[in-house]
Amino acid sequence: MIPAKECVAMLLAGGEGKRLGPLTREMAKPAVPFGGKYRVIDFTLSNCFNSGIYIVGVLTQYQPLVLNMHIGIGSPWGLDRKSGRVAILPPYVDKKGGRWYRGTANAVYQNFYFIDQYDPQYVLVISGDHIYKMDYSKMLHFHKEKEAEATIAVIEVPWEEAGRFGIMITSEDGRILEFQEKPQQPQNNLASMGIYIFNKEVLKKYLHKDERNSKSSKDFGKDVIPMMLKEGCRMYAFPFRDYWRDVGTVESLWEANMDLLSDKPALDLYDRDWRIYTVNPNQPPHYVAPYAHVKRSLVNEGCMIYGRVEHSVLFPGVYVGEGSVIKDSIIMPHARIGCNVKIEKAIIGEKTVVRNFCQVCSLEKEHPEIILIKENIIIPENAVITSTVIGHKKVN
Amino acid sequence: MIPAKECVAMLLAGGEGKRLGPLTREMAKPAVPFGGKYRVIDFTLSNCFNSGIYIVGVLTQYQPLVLNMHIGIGSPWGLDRKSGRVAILPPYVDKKGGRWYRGTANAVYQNFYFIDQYDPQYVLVISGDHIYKMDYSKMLHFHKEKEAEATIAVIEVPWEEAGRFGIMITSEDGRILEFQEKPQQPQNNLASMGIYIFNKEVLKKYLHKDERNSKSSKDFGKDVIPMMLKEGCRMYAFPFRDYWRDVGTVESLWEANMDLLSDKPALDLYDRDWRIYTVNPNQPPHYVAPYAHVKRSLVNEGCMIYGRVEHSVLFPGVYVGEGSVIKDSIIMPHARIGCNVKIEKAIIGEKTVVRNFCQVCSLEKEHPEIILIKENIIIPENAVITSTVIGHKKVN
Amino acid sequence: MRDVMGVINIDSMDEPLEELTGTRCIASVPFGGRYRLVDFVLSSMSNSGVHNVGVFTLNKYRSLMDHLEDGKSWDLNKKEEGLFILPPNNYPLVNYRGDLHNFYDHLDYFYRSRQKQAIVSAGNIICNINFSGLVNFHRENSAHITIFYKELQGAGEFEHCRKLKTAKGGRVLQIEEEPGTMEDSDRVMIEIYLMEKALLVELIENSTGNGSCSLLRDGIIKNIGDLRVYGFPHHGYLSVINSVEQYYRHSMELLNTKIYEELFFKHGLVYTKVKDEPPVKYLEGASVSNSLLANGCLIEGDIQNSILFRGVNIHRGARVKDSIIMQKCEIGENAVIENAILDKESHVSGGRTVKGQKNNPVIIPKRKSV
Amino acid sequence: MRDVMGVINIDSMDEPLEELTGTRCIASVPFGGRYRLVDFVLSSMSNSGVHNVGVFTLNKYRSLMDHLEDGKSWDLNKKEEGLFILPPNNYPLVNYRGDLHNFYDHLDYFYRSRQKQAIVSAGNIICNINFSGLVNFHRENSAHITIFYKELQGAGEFEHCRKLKTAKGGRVLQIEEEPGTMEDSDRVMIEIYLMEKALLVELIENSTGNGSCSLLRDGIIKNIGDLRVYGFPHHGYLSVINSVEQYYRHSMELLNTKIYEELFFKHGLVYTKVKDEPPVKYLEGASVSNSLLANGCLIEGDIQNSILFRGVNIHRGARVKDSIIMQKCEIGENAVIENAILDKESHVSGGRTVKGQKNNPVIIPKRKSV
Repeated sequence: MIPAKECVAMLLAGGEGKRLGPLTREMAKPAVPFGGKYRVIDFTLSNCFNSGIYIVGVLTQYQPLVLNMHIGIGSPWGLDRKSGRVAILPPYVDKKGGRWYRGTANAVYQNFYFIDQYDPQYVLVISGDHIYKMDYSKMLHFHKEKEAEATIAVIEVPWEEAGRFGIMITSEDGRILEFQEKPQQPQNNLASMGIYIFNKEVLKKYLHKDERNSKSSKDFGKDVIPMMLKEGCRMYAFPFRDYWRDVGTVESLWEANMDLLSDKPALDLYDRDWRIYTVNPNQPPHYVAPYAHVKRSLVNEGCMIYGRVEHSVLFPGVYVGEGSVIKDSIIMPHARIGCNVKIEKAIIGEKTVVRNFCQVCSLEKEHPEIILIKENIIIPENAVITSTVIGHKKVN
Repeated sequence: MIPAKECVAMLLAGGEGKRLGPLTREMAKPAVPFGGKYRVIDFTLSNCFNSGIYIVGVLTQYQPLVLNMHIGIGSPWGLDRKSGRVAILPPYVDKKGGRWYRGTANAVYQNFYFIDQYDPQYVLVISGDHIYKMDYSKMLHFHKEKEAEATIAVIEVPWEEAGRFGIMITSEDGRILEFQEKPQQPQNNLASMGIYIFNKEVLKKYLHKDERNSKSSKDFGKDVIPMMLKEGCRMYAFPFRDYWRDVGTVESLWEANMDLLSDKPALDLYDRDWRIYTVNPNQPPHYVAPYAHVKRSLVNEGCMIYGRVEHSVLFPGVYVGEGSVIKDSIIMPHARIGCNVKIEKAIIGEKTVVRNFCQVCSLEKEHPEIILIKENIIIPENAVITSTVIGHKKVN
Repeated sequence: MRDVMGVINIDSMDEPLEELTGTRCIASVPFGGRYRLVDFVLSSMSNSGVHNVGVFTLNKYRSLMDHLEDGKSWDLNKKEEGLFILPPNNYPLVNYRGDLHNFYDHLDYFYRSRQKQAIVSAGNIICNINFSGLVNFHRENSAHITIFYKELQGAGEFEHCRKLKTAKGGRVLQIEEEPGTMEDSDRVMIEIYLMEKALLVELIENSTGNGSCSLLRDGIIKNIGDLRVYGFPHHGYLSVINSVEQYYRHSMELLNTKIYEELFFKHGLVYTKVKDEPPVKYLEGASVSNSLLANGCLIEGDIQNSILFRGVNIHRGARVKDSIIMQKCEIGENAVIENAILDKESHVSGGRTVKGQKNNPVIIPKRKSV
Repeated sequence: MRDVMGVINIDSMDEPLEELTGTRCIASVPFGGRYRLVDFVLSSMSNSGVHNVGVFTLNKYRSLMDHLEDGKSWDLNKKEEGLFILPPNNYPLVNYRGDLHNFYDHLDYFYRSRQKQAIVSAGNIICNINFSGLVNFHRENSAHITIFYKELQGAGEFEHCRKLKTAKGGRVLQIEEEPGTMEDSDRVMIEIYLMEKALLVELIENSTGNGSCSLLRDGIIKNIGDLRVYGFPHHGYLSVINSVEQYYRHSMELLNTKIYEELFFKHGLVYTKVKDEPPVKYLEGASVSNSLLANGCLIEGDIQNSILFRGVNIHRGARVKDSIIMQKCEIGENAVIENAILDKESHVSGGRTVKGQKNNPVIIPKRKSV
């Protein structure tokens, strides 16, 4: 267990998540629902608690209300304690005026006074966009053992995808020799996970330096890390070999949900020694009717299922009528699916109503696209939906 | 008791409080400490709870960290409940980009989605800048009885000061006929307290209208209220006859503190039927030494007093050394006053150290100015301070 | 409702539900997949706007305390008021003579409470009621006491409950002193009643001198001629749990979705202590029909007409039928469970069979391995 | 400290502090202006990093429950672990034979707790200790049990406490079976000791068969030859409250600012249940000297060498000397209080005098009017 003030976490939660389309129209990417119960940020917050890191600054900027309400003072994650706390850190106005966050590094720079309050030796910088379970105290242990100034968590990615990541070239003992941001010809397949531990004073120095550089985009990956490497900082790569997913696109979000449905998923939500916490809904047990059929699925409380649910994820309070078939889909809280509806490879938004005899599935059979139906709308009887439904208009 | 969703409160807490000088260098005006234990905003938050209004949106913009930490999820005021909540509403970025609040009306306009969530009939708009105890449910009752579209709380002010306020001209039954913002020749002495109840739909309509008016400064008092009057809205003045103070200047803040020290103050903090809640410090009982002397003062827990304290307000954890005399002053939390120090009519900032044999008092005897000494500094031995000490420099 | 307080009166030291009440009082018996019996009345009070509830309990109340904590889950952790658990001040209880005895120990709680009326309720009633109808009726009649009653529809309902007779207008003329003695009435009294707090306090204060210490028997029934006692019909779903047979039957009633929807949603949610459990996971071999499942379950077997509490693990090939499986039970591969109630954390090994009889379920006690 | 749990053992049914323990167990007796006795050990545990504390209590523990609530005030309301109040499962306690008896009722709590060692403490000890020294010493010596002791400085200290003898290196050779029988030692055992949880569980499990049910007497003292029992000296301030005389004397010691600062600040804050009270208000007639005052008091009179709890009201001309005035007492105009302990909410009318003797204070019971 890390003593309270050894390490403070700064959690970047301001991401707009443009590629998630309508899912992030009214909330930031870390607030997107996941896994039948959670929001994406629950994984990093639970990791903090389970790693014994109790002081977490959450940097928000884009559509923060859902996130603010969700996080509160951190009670669901056990972070509302005398020796720790969650602080939401939105952009603000001071005597010098108001400044929006201009990049991940700038967001931390603007809130360095928050870190200084606790005078920690180390600062953990993480983002609320990824699904994974990781014991940060082990990474901190590694960081101290290596006497590093900065440590970056890395994961092996398939060579053919390496070009999409920040790639590390390391020496045998893990020291980072070179960093290539999205290289066209990657020389390695160790990708940065966007999880950093810095010695506080080192971080402070380089954030100040980066701030003064007018050409910098104020980003950790693009600007701060390369500058530190160039100036010869002692930086190490901490290898991570477990499940880790960026859920930045509709496809990756859908896939990460589907990953949970295998009999022995790489990410185990049922492990009592590393629980994922979230705000608990208060709904009765879900009901499965006599002729219903549920297989390879996650189903939350408050659902009522009269139809077939296969290989799907149902959030709380979902209703599935008789004769309906739901397959390879994600149904958000309190959506209501009528009778004899067919839904395949779709994401149905919160509280949306899909009336009887609708069909929601792509015409493409080989590699169907994921169909997204936005929240709070009504799909009328007999509608046939073959592609994503967004915008304010109701289908007719 | 008002049912949860009849009325939602929007609390304006973004004020910079320029005239409070160093007191608001690192916090918004509503966060300024008051009365030996409280922050200014505690009065409005406690009023909400005591009036049975459990849904409160707090609009912040200027230096919000202290305020955010203080408010949390509203537990100290009993507002962290299933049927109610406090939501901090900072400026944010959405698909259209980020917009700072451009005035009180604009701040509420930008967060109208928050109000709409609860679909209340009425919206109470208050600000976190004033010291008073008021039962908003009585004002709401008045509003309903008058079938008003908007109700404004008013208080009689001395005629000679009326020019500093927004002044109401009313008919006999309280209907507002005319509104004069800071009139040079006031025709009445009924001043607006900046407390409004609106029918939600009416408010929505006029906020939209005001928003489209490019000449408007987006302020309730200057723009929205006059426009509504001009268009013939049914608006009433709700008379308030109790204690009410704006603590927007150093003088008024000091005076409102001193008001608490009379034997029967107009504002009673000890009334168990209308408690003022705040975050409780956890400090032992305060200690008064054998030859100490304390009179007409408020003293909080954790203080240790060896000297003389007269007609002063001491926040938690203040130390007053032997032979020292403190008079007509406000000493903020954990300030340490050495031995044989003299302090008169001063405000000493949080954690500031005043060493032995210092003198802090104005040279002016008739109408001495209030001396402000900022937080976290050290006043060295034998220093003589005759005027406000701000800025980063330490006195020597 | 600002003027109404709640009193939940758990006035029984014996074991009406056999092993299920072996180490817990009846109010804390698990029910409906994630609740305990007390949750229903407590949530009804909270949802109706009652802010001050005293839970009077005699013994075996540790699980109740663990469950209720500070009342926060029922929105009852308020400034000044909230939820109070009130056990007798002094043990042994050998001299215990009735609920007024325990109330007397806590007279200061009644003095301190500002409310003018009290809803007094037993702790074994399954319902979801908005009490404002009762309160309005009570005030309109200037009643001293107003009691819920149900019209009997068929035989076998509301066993062990007292019957009552009312006049036109609702005035209660008579209540059975001993259940089962009144032939000519089909109205049963539900042990939820509203009474003037001043009267309640008076009855408590007067209870010491003599041996008469039962609020209902000695305070109300005996004085029925002197008091304005009214009856108020309850029309919605309601059941009383006084035996294992009733427990089993009324549990299974939840599989009727009309009752499920009325009980859990109609007058607001039923609150309980939340637990951090993931959603239920259905694996390849799962086959579930006409059942309720709470979060945290892992299902690989066959489940019919059953209720599964949180965190139950049903292994491949196991078959569960007409049963109630409480929290964190584990049913091994190919085990067969029928007509059974498995208390918390019990464990049935692979291949074993646990079978009770229809309407006479077998009970497997807490933490037992079979 | 992750491997250490806390056990607060309130093992007494009688009334060591006379009226002050009339309706409350000793651990919940108010102390020091705003605390209760249990706060000191509980805060020490919490500040030392102990996350799992069980409070074992026999009877009269309602005020303790009200006080401790869910443990949040001591930072003990954690996910999974936290604070547990553990009264006996079954009353009457006529068959109660000792603390192991109560522990036995809650064996599952010990099984479930993941920690390897337990700090076992009485509930009547005033201290502020960081336990990491004790834990390190215990582990270095591979001890089974490590017990705090104090070197006696003068007569009259630590009455009713057992003495012990240690060898060089700290091994405990002997502990008094009956206090007052060991002449040749000036080391007193403090009832705070660290022990291996496995040993504790073994002692509990073995306690049923025979009549030996005291952890200290039957479990530790009798087996001292077979166990690695070590003594660990405590050098800071510490007092044990076993009588009204000790209660009064050790309360007054808080007016010594050296003790005040050590107890309240040196090893972290002492936590207690917070109350929403305004600061103390000194009015025109106030004159206060050498006293402690908690928030919410209104002072118009004269106070010397006294301790005032929260919300006390001292009217004009009243004089309070060498006294302890608990929460919400009211002292009327010109009343005189000397050498007295006023329990909560008691009231002294104008002009009345309440005087005890030096070192033998008079006690005014809770809610009494004089």
